[in-house]
Amino acid sequence: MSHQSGHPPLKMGVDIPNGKLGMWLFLGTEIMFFTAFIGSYIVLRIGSPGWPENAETTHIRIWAGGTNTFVLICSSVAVVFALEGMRNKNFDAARKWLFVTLMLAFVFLGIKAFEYYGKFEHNILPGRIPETDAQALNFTGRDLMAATGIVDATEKLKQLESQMADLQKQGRNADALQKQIEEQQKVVEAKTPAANAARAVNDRIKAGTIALGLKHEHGEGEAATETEHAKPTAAGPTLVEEVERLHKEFPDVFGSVHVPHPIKFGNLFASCYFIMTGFHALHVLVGMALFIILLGLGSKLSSQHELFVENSGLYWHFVDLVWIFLFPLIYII
Amino acid sequence: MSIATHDTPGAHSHDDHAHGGHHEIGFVRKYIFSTDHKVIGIQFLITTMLMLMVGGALALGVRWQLAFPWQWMPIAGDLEVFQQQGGIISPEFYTMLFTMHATVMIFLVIIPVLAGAFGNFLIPLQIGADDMAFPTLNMLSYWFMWPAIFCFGISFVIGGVTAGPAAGWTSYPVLSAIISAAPGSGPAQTFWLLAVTFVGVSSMMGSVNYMTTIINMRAPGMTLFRMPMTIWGMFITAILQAFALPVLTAAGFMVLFDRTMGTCFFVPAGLVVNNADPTIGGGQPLLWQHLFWFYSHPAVYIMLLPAMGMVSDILCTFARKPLFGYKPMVYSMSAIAGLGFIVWGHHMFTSGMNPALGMTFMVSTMMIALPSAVKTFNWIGTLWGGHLHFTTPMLNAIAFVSMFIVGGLSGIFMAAVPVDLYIHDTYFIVAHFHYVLFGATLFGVFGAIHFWFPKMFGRMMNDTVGKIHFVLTFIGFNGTFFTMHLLGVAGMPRRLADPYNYPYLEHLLPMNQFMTYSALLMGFAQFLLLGNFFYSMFWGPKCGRNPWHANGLEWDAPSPPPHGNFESIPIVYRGPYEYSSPETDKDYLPQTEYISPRPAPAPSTA
Amino acid sequence: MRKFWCLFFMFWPVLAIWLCWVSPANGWWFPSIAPWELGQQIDDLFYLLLIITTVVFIGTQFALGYVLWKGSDVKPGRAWFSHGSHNLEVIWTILPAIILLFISLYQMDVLARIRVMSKFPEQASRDPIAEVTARQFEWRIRYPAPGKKLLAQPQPDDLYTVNDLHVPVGQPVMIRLRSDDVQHSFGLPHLRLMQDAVPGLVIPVWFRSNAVGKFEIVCKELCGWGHYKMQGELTVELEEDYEAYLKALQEKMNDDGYPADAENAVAQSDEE
Amino acid sequence: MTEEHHDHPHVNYWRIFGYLCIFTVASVIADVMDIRRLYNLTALAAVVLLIACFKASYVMRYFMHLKFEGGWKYIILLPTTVLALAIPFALASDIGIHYYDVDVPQQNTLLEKEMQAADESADHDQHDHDHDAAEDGGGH
Repeated sequence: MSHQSGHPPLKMGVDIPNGKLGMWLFLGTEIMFFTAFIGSYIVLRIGSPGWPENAETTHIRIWAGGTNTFVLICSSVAVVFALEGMRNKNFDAARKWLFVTLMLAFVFLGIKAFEYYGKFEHNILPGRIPETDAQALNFTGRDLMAATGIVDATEKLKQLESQMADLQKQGRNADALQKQIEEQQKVVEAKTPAANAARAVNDRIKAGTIALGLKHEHGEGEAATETEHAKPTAAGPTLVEEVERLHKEFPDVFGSVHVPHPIKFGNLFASCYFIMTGFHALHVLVGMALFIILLGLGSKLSSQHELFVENSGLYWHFVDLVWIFLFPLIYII
Repeated sequence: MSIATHDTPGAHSHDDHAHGGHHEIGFVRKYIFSTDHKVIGIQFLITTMLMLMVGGALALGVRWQLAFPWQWMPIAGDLEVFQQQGGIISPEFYTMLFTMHATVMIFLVIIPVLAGAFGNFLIPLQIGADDMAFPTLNMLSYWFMWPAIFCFGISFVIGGVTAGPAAGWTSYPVLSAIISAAPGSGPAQTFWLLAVTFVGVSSMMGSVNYMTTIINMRAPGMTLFRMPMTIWGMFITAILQAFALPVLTAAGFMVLFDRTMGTCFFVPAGLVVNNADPTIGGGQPLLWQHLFWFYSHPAVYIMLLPAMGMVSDILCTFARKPLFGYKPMVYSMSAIAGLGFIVWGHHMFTSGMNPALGMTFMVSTMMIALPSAVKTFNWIGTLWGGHLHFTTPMLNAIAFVSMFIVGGLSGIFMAAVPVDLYIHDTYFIVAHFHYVLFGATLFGVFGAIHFWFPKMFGRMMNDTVGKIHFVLTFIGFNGTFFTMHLLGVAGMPRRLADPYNYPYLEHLLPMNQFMTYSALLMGFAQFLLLGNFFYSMFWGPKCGRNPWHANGLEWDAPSPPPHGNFESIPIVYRGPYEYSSPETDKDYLPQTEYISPRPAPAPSTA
Repeated sequence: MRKFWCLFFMFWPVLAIWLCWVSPANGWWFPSIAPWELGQQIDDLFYLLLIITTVVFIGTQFALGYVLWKGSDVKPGRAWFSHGSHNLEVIWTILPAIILLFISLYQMDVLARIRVMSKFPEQASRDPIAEVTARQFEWRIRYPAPGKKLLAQPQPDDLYTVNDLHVPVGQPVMIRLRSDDVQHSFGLPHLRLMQDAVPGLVIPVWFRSNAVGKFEIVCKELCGWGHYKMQGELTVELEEDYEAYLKALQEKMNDDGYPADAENAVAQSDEE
Repeated sequence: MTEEHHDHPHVNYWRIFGYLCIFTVASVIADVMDIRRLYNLTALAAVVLLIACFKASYVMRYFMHLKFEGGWKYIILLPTTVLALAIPFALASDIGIHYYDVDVPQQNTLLEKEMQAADESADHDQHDHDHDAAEDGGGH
């Protein structure tokens, strides 16, 4: 602080600026924040025998994680050089390195987004993963029916028809409505073949005469529990085969329905994966905002921002540190 | 709240101008979006006093139901929304009442009044700084309270007032994680969780600020062991908050996502809740309890340590005696903080926790009674041989000690697992934590309000009204809560809308009615405090810098202190509790007073 | 007026102790004598703690009252200028530490007997008497058919009741506690026992009652709006009554309006 | 460096960068080598977490300049580290290890225990009563 008025210059406390001390204390709280997530992940995982570990089932790609680790290390180096630049009063260099850091952060988020996209593609989302064969059957049956949209269409048709009946009772002109009904009938008709196919599958699921079957590409893995498998099944295509057939026959309708693929503890896995990487990505975004503020200063960047750069750097290194631990915990183990 | 006071001899003060022309700032910047720690402290204080009334009203609702179950509510029963349920407290509403009572009292009253109000007001003043380390952050930490209050408010009304968050303040999953488990509290519970997150962010900003300020901005000569106990209490509280709260915030996010996004950290698979589809999951409900209590047990000390510190200051001032055992007091506070992190499991003795953990936690919990005992003995030692002045702050501080003894001793029953098997979740627990949080902390806060009011506003509060308020509150408090111990021993579980369902509890109705009357008395007594506070704020008699003849640095600043606090940077020569020192003729010796080292006591010339 | 405050602070501990003294006579005390040895041991521990804490309570409160009384005299001179006493601090740290350590170690044995599964009575843990499943807002109880063992998977001949748990008197019994939905707590206040029912876990609880009678089962963990009415009943009865009860339950469950059906008879003869 | 930033001496950051890259590659190799199959998961976890700790220490010491800071770094970081490690350790004994039997669709330890017991007794006595019951139970 700026009080030099004849008092003895007795500075109490530690010999670093308040901002830096505050940043370190803040990082301490951040460590505890991530500890809660990572610690929960570790203990939940230990407590869940049969946790999905096979990369084929989880779609965890080590190359993506490894590349991202590399990207973050590079950005950490860049931000260190930015701070060096600030200290050497070489603000152009500092700006250059800050820009590099920001770009690397974009690359990181890009790879992260690509990974997330892969998870969405394979329906690896918390609350949507069947964990047993029975769940897989139910979910798929439900999804098949939902994909056809037949229920909504029929419902709408019925509504229109009852409106029509009302109008006719009152003896009013209902031509416009008639037209709507005809259109809706066409919609329903168009959906009917797919719906019938879906119903046929659903009937077999309800009757318990369909086996799940396994996706060929995935092998056995941790997919299905043995006891569930022993269910008496009638001869005939398995659900996997049925879905694959439907995909071919009605690519437009059932394209969004995923080939059933139970993953034991898959939901917990997805929950942990998304919360840890998600909050990490959020921290990356905050760090990027800091860099954007600094870069936005343009040529106004000067010595008075050195502490800002140093603190942003500390924060950014912390983000890197979290990833250093997330990488082995999620991608390798 | 006039900044220009009668005694500012140091008008040449450079501090005033170091802060960039505070003369020009308008009303909004000065009193609303102020970055001045004192204004923020007072903002926190007034907010929490209003919230205290809200929380108290909710408590009276709970007490009404316990004393007169399913009977028409006196005031609220007339309201339109209650008409459709016959003007009575429905079970859903009752559940919300105690949930919100605890929530408001803990998150919006006790934690902010200690750390927010008195922490803000006192830390820079008592360590001789001109403001907090990060004034803007400080302002934000106050204004992050409002989204929290807003979200809590929404969680009240979104279910149509008659229902709301209904999982208790502990919010145990699966009840809080699955919407169908408590259908009435669907979005309400979600807002509740959001609000807790905001409180978390606010407290986190505050605590980083306090730690930095206390570590790095002490006045020259203010070594760690010359800090007043208040500062020690605030410091340790800030540490606890900084390192325990993020865990709760994280856990809060987890349960929030469990509710809204289909994650399953706390939801096992295959639960059929309220005839809904079986849950999909794989998580474990006990995980929440661990994470929650990892914060919420230290939170009990967050809600106590600053009050302990403030009471130490008050006791010394009005006993005109140095604090008995300053260093043991500091060490015991630190011990409480350290042990506080490893005793969280005692809230879970009946929860299906591994018994080996239970035994470990039992020993550590027993041990945490030790520093509390040391503190109590030291307070009595402080009073021993003192010249007591029974002012309102002093009475409240003595009540703190007296009540804290009860709260501490009843805690031993809970720490003992076998006994806890019986009294867990009974009114014995309710009695225990009210003795700690109300009996101890709130009496400490009442004392602190009366004690530092002159510094805040430059005016005195009315002592007679203060004493009447104290007596009524004390009687009402003990009437309400001491009897709760007996209810607990009789086996009355907490959180029951109608305990008289159980034949073995039927005979407790008259007792409950007595408690409700006591609670009403206590509730109405608080209007005296509010009246006294707001009246004195404008019309109380003016006072000088040091009306209590106290030693702390804050009494060296004008009352109320201007922006920037001190006219010149104070230099600290000694600890804060040198009352009745033989070195001087006065019976107090301010920390800033320089005495040349002579064997004979010299008259001071400050 | 100064003495008034001393009396004020001394008066209330007296009142508190008086209240505790008269409360057993008024029914503000344990609901009944615990009908088994561990329950009585818990009570004994409670009384031990009560004695210790009462002594400390009286000691500290009256020390407080005493110093207030002494300090309230308006006397010339100054207060005692003292920064504390090292010896005193050591004494009043070590003494409570010993007492607290003693208390916590003294409790271990009772705790172990209640909670540690390997210390459960062998017979009780081998043959759990019933599975109690908590549900919003009732207790569902599943007994094995008479003469059979309780298995993890529900059996076709299992017997079911709601809120009505019967156990034989005088012998240790163990139940398996589960929850179907949220967390509940199986509380037997008369037996001084409580255990949360955690979703996903099967928690064994054992107890014994040496007295015949009916006791309330209380849900002690907030489980939703109907928490207050989640009330069950534990009936402790003579062995023969208990068996008769199971028989009656079995007959009631098998009674589908037709005479005893053949299939069941075959199934039973298989088991014999 | 000409200025007297005595507490921030020049560090060859590229060298640290090299170490970090080597460590990253090492942990990837640990994955490719399939230590999981060769030994077990714990060994893999130990190896890669150890590598992560090394990486973290390099980042903290050089990039975050902790090597050149005063004693305050211990006061802030040691308690934090202890707490951060304490949480998973304390929770592992309750959440990671189940003292009581688990009954969820993914896992039913009680049922497994019963089936195991039934198998053992079936080995001894084919006509044991338990055997029938276990078959009933297991058939689902």
